[in-house]
Amino acid sequence: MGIAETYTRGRQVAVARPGSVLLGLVVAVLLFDLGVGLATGDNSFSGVGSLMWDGLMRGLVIGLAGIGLSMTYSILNFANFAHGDYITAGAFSGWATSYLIAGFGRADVGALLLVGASGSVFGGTLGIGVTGTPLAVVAGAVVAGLSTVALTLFVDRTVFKPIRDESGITLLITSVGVAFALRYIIQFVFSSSVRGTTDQPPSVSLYFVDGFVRINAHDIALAVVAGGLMLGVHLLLQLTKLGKAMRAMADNEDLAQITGIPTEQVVRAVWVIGGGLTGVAGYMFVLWKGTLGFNDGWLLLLLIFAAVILGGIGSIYGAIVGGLAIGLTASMSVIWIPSAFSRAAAFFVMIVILLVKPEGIFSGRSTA
Amino acid sequence: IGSPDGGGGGGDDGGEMTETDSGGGDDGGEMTETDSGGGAEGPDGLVVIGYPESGIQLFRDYYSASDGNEEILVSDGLRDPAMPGQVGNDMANVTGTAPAAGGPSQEAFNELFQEEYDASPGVFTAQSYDSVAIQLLANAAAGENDGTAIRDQMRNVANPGGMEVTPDNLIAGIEAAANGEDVNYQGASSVTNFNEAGDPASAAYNIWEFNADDGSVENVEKQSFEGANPEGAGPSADSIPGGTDREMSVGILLPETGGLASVGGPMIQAAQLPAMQVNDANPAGLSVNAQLEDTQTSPSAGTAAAESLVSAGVPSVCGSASSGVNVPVSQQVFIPNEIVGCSPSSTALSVTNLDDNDYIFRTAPSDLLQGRVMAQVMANRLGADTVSVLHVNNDYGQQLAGRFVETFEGEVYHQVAFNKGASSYSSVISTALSPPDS
Amino acid sequence: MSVHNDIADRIPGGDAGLIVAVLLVTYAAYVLAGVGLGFTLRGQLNTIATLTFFIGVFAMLSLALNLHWGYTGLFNIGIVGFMAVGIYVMGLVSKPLYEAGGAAQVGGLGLPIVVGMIAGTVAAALLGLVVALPALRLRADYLAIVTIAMSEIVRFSFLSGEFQQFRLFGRRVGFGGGGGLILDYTDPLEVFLSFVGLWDAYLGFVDAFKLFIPNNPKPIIDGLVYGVVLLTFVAAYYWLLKRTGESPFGRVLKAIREDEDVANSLGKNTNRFKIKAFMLGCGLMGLAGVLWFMRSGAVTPNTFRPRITFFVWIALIIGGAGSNTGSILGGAVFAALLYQGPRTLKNLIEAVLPNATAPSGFGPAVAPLIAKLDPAPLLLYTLDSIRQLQLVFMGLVLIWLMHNRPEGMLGHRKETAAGIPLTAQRAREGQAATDGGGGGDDE
Amino acid sequence: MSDAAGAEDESAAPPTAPDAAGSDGLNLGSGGPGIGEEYPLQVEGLRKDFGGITAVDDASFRVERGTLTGLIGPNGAGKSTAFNLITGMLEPDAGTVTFDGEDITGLKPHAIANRGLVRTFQIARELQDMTVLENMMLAPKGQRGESLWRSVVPGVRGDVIDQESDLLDRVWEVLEFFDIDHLAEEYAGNLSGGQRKLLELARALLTDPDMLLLDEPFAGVNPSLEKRLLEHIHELREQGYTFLLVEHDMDLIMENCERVIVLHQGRVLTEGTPAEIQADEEVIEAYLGGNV
Amino acid sequence: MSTDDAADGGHAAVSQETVPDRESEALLEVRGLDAGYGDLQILTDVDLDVGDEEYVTIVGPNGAGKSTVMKSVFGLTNLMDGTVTFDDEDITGLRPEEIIREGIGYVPQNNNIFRSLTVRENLEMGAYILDTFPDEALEAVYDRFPILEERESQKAGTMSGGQQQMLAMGRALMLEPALLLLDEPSAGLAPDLVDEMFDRIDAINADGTAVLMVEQNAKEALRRCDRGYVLANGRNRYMDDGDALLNDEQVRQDFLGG
Ligand SMILES: Nc1ncnc2c1ncn2[C@@H]1O[C@H](COP(=O)(O)OP(=O)(O)OP(=O)(O)O)[C@@H](O)[C@H]1O
Ligand SMILES: Nc1ncnc2c1ncn2[C@@H]1O[C@H](COP(=O)(O)OP(=O)(O)OP(=O)(O)O)[C@@H](O)[C@H]1O
Ligand SMILES: [Mg+2]
Ligand SMILES: [Mg+2]
Repeated sequence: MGIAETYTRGRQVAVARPGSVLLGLVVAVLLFDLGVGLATGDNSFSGVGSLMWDGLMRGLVIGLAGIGLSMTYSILNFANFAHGDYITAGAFSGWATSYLIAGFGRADVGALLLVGASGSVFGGTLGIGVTGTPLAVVAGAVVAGLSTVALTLFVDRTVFKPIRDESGITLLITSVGVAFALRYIIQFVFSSSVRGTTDQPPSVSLYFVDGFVRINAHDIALAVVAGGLMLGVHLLLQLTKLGKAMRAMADNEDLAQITGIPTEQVVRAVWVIGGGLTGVAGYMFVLWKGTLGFNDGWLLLLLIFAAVILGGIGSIYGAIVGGLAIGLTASMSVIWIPSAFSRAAAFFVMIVILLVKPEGIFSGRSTA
Repeated sequence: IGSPDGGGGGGDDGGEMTETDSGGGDDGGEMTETDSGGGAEGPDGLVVIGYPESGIQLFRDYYSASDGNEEILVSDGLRDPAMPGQVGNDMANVTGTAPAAGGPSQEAFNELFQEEYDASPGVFTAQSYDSVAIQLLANAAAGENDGTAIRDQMRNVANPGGMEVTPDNLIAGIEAAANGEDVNYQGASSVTNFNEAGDPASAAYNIWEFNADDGSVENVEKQSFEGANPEGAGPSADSIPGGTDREMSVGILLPETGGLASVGGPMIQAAQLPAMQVNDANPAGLSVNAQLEDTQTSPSAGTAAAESLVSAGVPSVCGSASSGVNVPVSQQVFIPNEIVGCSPSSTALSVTNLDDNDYIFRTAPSDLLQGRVMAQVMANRLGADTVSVLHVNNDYGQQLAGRFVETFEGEVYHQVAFNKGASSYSSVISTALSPPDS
Repeated sequence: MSVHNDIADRIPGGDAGLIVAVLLVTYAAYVLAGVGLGFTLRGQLNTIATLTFFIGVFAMLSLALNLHWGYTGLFNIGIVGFMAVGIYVMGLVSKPLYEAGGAAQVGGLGLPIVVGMIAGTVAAALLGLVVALPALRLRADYLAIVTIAMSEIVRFSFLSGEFQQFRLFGRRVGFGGGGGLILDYTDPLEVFLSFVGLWDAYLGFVDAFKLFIPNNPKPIIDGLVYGVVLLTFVAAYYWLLKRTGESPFGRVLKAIREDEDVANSLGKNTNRFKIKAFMLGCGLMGLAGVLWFMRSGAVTPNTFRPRITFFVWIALIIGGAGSNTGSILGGAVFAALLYQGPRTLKNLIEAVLPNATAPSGFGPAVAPLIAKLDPAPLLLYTLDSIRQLQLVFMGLVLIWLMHNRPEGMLGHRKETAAGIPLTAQRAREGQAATDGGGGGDDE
Repeated sequence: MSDAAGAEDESAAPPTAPDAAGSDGLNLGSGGPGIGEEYPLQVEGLRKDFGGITAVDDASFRVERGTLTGLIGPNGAGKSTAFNLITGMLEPDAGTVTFDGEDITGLKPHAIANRGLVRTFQIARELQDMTVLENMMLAPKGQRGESLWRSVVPGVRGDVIDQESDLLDRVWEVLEFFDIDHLAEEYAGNLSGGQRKLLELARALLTDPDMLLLDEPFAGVNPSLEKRLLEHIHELREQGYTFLLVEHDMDLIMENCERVIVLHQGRVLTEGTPAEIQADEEVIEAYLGGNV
Repeated sequence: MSTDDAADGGHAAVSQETVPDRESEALLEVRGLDAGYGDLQILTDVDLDVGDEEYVTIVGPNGAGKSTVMKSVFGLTNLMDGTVTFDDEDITGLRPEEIIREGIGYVPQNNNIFRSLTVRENLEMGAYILDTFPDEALEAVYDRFPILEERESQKAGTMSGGQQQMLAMGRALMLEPALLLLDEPSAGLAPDLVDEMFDRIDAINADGTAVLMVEQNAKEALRRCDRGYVLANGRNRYMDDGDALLNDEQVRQDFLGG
């Protein structure tokens, strides 16, 4: 995972791979176009700045949620399609907690626990937000993390563990089953309606060249939490044997067993870390965007896959960088193409990267 | 309203504005151009055509990108009192239009609804009630559960001539129809006279605002339109066979889940009311078997649901709600199976144009008019000269936005379609708030 | 060392028999349910037509998927994208020319339906080529993600205003954007039957049916006949894919699934094989899309969400990847049990139960359970939500299958990839012909 | 016929003697490889770098037709890498590979295999979920049924079937010879390490190659079987096939190879008859460790 | 001790009866082992002993089940019947990480390195279960296989076949186990290294580590070992001192290529 190593490798790739060069060229043309736009006033700096900020925030969510996916992808060797619904589950559990704390005594407990299903309570009315109800938010984030850990461990024990030795594709298909079941159970309980969850957060407008970029309290909260957790995971994996054990397992699980690595324990650790991050990511995602629906995680999932693949499966830094890249692509693509294609653009970038450099930017340990 | 063959331009002379009060400029003024997501000048106003499900996210993204200086005009689809609570903003800069329940017996319906469900009726509930009521009357008049027979009685029972029937005396009306008498249903939503295309011959629109304090929607003004042929027109059977002591079937095909779930719930309640009334009273030995199916606001689920209504043998259906579902369901299920479809809320122009063999009716007015109302409200009431239009990317959004742009006299900077169910609309908002492309 | 004798054990016609039996049981169950629901003959026939329709489309799709996954190991989860391309291109080609004032906002090229079907199939195959050329180098799970992303890109493209309307060969055509595409050509069934000169006879037949169904029997008969048409297509798919699989071509595909390098080092141009197989499968998916939506009056892009792709996967897995008969069986079982079943079940239960209204949400549904141990509202709510729970159920079925029967109902019957049966018996004969020697014991 | 292999009977026909009729050149050993260059395989200045490591470094050698040539060298000398370069699995950084007088450098693996230069893998790679029979049937070249339309279109398919039957007979013969016929219907994934090696070799032979590159084919193979395999290889060699064999068993190399090429640190250290090699000081130093 | 292999055929030139009872001193004891993969039984009633500091070799034809025996000791197969005892402790059915803690090291036949980890990381993994990293053990491994030190930071998967074999061995030695299971350690090695490998194994054995080895290089292996087993068709066939087996005509004919 060394940065320096990555750098030199990157340089070699540029020489060896004409595809990357072409890609670079395309990027250069786009940037040139943006530059011209800025110069002629077709694009405003502050407008571009706002999009960039939006993309960064989105990227942090994707990156944070992507770490868990990346870890399970490389270690358990399957693309977990239930990951998106773990995000949703985390978000619902966390927000039920936040509603309960912020609205206790002010509304029916049942309605609060169901996160205001069918418009019975509104987060806005309860004034939920980092500044308004800091306790509710912190508690919500913590519960989101913990309950997602519990959920992932439960699903692992009941669903994935019995078929641990099967091929990655078997597990992938199984995870689709988990995704379906989970998503529609959530819908069954919490209803399919989209609800607004927060009060409008206070914001500041920062002057940027020719206008303002608005940054609100929830942006800041997201940045702090995501940054903190990413750093935490980094330290955890650097300072303990766990990180290396994970890589060894990702490489050759049978041998890892023979070597004495307690594989089941490592798997559990992976779910704990990955699940925790995922749950918190789900919570923060909802805090940041302000709405919650049973489909949120699933909609995010493909972007997360894009990010993880972009960054290189198994690489924590890859997930983060990939997340930022995908977030920025999704947000900033409107500068060049119709907004209807912004999601498509993110997928497109992923496909291009897969073709140019299938092992991802960070050349994570692919587990083919 | 607007003859169907008029295509795009027929609307202007199709209706006549009977009441105009577009003076309310008290909250319209002050166009301070600030930082809304860009340095250069964006539009004065925004038009948003969509549904609450995605509207919540859209408005959240809007309020985090802008100070709320734009005048925003929304369509009927977004008339959900929960919006300010869901958005976390009082949405004071939002004004809306919606087909009004402007019918003669509106009050009667409101009371009925209030009494049964202990809630005030929402948007399109009156139309839903009317739809089912007319179908039951037509069924009673036809004397059999047969789509074609019912089709031929639809105008007989809805258009002028005969005994006036309202929600209050629906029972009497059904009895009369069953006895072969001509009746004239005077609806809760409008006088419910059908024109040649099966659309309402007249329409009314409410202009409304959110009241964030008590979580309601306030109607601030009503505008009524009459079509070229307010009495209605079109073919109908010459005789009314009638018939007693039988069970009438009717289908209700509305969204319980999906994008329109929040609107669909009350509509379903309203649609079930006439059936309850009849079953309670059993006029002329008639009872009603009302079959409910959920469209899930999705064309494929809607078609499947409609098929199961066909299997169950219903001759007529109240539905479906949104044009995106109504058009395929009509084409694929109603028309070939010769079932009468009467939508309470599908307003798209394309419904008018369906090659429907006269099986497709609706109690909601075509968007031909709403677009024009919106253009007028935007220009006169809200005083915006430059706007961007955001519309949900489906039949309804496309056509209503198209109508608006056609009739709006100011400048339209951007017309942006957004997809339902996306997790972020910030790029859409950013496009809409940006200055026009040079 | 036990040898799997499945292949040897195989009784000719056994699988076909199984399929017929499953179909019969299914139809019988539906007819019974119809009786329970008090359906008229019309209702019964309509149910059968609908059921046949879904059995047909899912069987076709899972057969096509079996070529990709079961044979070649190509993990395609972009099925719905190829279906969408199929029907959209077909619409573009076969819709009548634009006329102002009609319900349709855009026209088509006005070419015959058959041309449109072929065009749709070819377009899907070509999209397959576009995806395949670069993406087939990728690992199975990467290919999965590329294909699902591709299917979403396809959906976004059909949704976008850019392709809502454009000019092609001087005609005003388009894909209609989010509003969808109205398929306002003559009913394909009529075209087919006219083509084979049976249209008038058919109309006469329909008239004769008035004896049983007094009112308008045509849509019902149409549905039934179309169901038969679909089943014919299923048979054609089966025939085509069986031949493809049981041949040296299929053998190379299988080898690619196992280890591409090996196939390569044995002189097989694996990329060519992969591309051919992928395109063939994609074309068949496109055609299945055409057949599914051709008579639906209109299509909207949002119909083509990844969900349908997963439905097809579930169907294939139920039947057993790698087996063509299994694919058909899986399609049928999925359509009957998981896809159409819950709705019928719900209607059946509602017909039996008194007219109780279900609570509007989970909250009101569990409150009585907690407060006064009254489970009725929750049960009613559960029943009412059967369409969401249907998907939960599908998910659980998938998990159960992967745990307990990953090879599906018939997947263990690995179909031998050869034009002739490869069995020991065959060998003994062959050997006798060559030298009559005994078993080769060493030294 | 399989018994013949065990006996030291030189005159015994090869187990896959050409069928007189309808063989279409598919038969293993049908007429033997064409007569062409005296040295079918020629490698000039071959070079491959992996990051800092030069695995093959300006290696040049050639292999004479109809010989069993040994390629030996310490672990890491670059033998497998050379095989990968020759067979197109890797692209060389420099140098050319000539086969039968044609430059095949940089061709795709399948193209090279189709020209009759076929390899086996050091670590056996069987097609796990296919039966041994299917594995074998895959190998022969020029199968008509490999074209999609021939397999599908009625009428043409008869041809395909006929060819398949012929192939199957040949496959059985080879299987019996390798003594894995009892495993014919077993999935290849269930074979033991040694059985897999056998399958791999058998499969390569069925491609009717002119020249075979064998990467340690006997590692893990039981000695009795090894002996028989060698006999078979000699028979084929006498028919004109050419073999290049990587092997660490020096006794085996010395007893069976006409010529030996010694690779050391990516370079050709020396080349010659086994006797010459055995006497070469450098080789002893670099490879044999003095215990010849 | 319990099986009577004489049953299968008259060529039981060497029978187990000739071997002294070593039950008391056996470090590893396998008794009546039935094992296989899934439902497929490979081993039938296999008995096997490795005494303290003893050097034992298993030979036999391909597919005889030699590797399966190794895997079974390590709990990686489906154990259907029988017991495995190590150091007087029943380890039947324990998980691999528990068995390795007991002091058994294992170098499998295939896939025996972490290909994507560096050489050094591979070695570190060998010592994963220890709380403190055994620097001396690493030194010792580096001493034995200097190429590993040279290539410390190379990705293991890019090493040559023989180098990988050394690495695998080195990894297993990191824990200085009491018993080392080696599955064909000389496969793929150059002759000098084969000898060296056998010398190393001798040395390891001389240092007090018991060795159980599967070898196809049967002659060399039997020459060096204390005792040998011949396995065929998943059953014990012969067992005797290495040299005795080597000199047995029947064994030579059937299993050692004459
Ligand atoms: N992909 C690669 N990346 C980096 N180094 C490599 C790669 N492949 C091989 N090498 C190195 O190249 C050298 C030659 O390896 P090769 O596998 O050709 O050896 P070999 O002669 O076959 O040895 P053995 O007899 O042990 O199989 C080795 O030092 C090896 O580490
Ligand atoms: N994972 C597996 N699943 C099913 N069968 C297996 C598996 N591994 C091995 N076998 C079978 O078990 C038998 C014994 O295999 P094993 O690997 O133990 O043989 P071996 O004696 O080590 O042979 P070799 O010397 O060739 O390595 C073989 O017949 C083989 O086909
Ligand atoms: Mg090698
Ligand atoms: Mg073995």
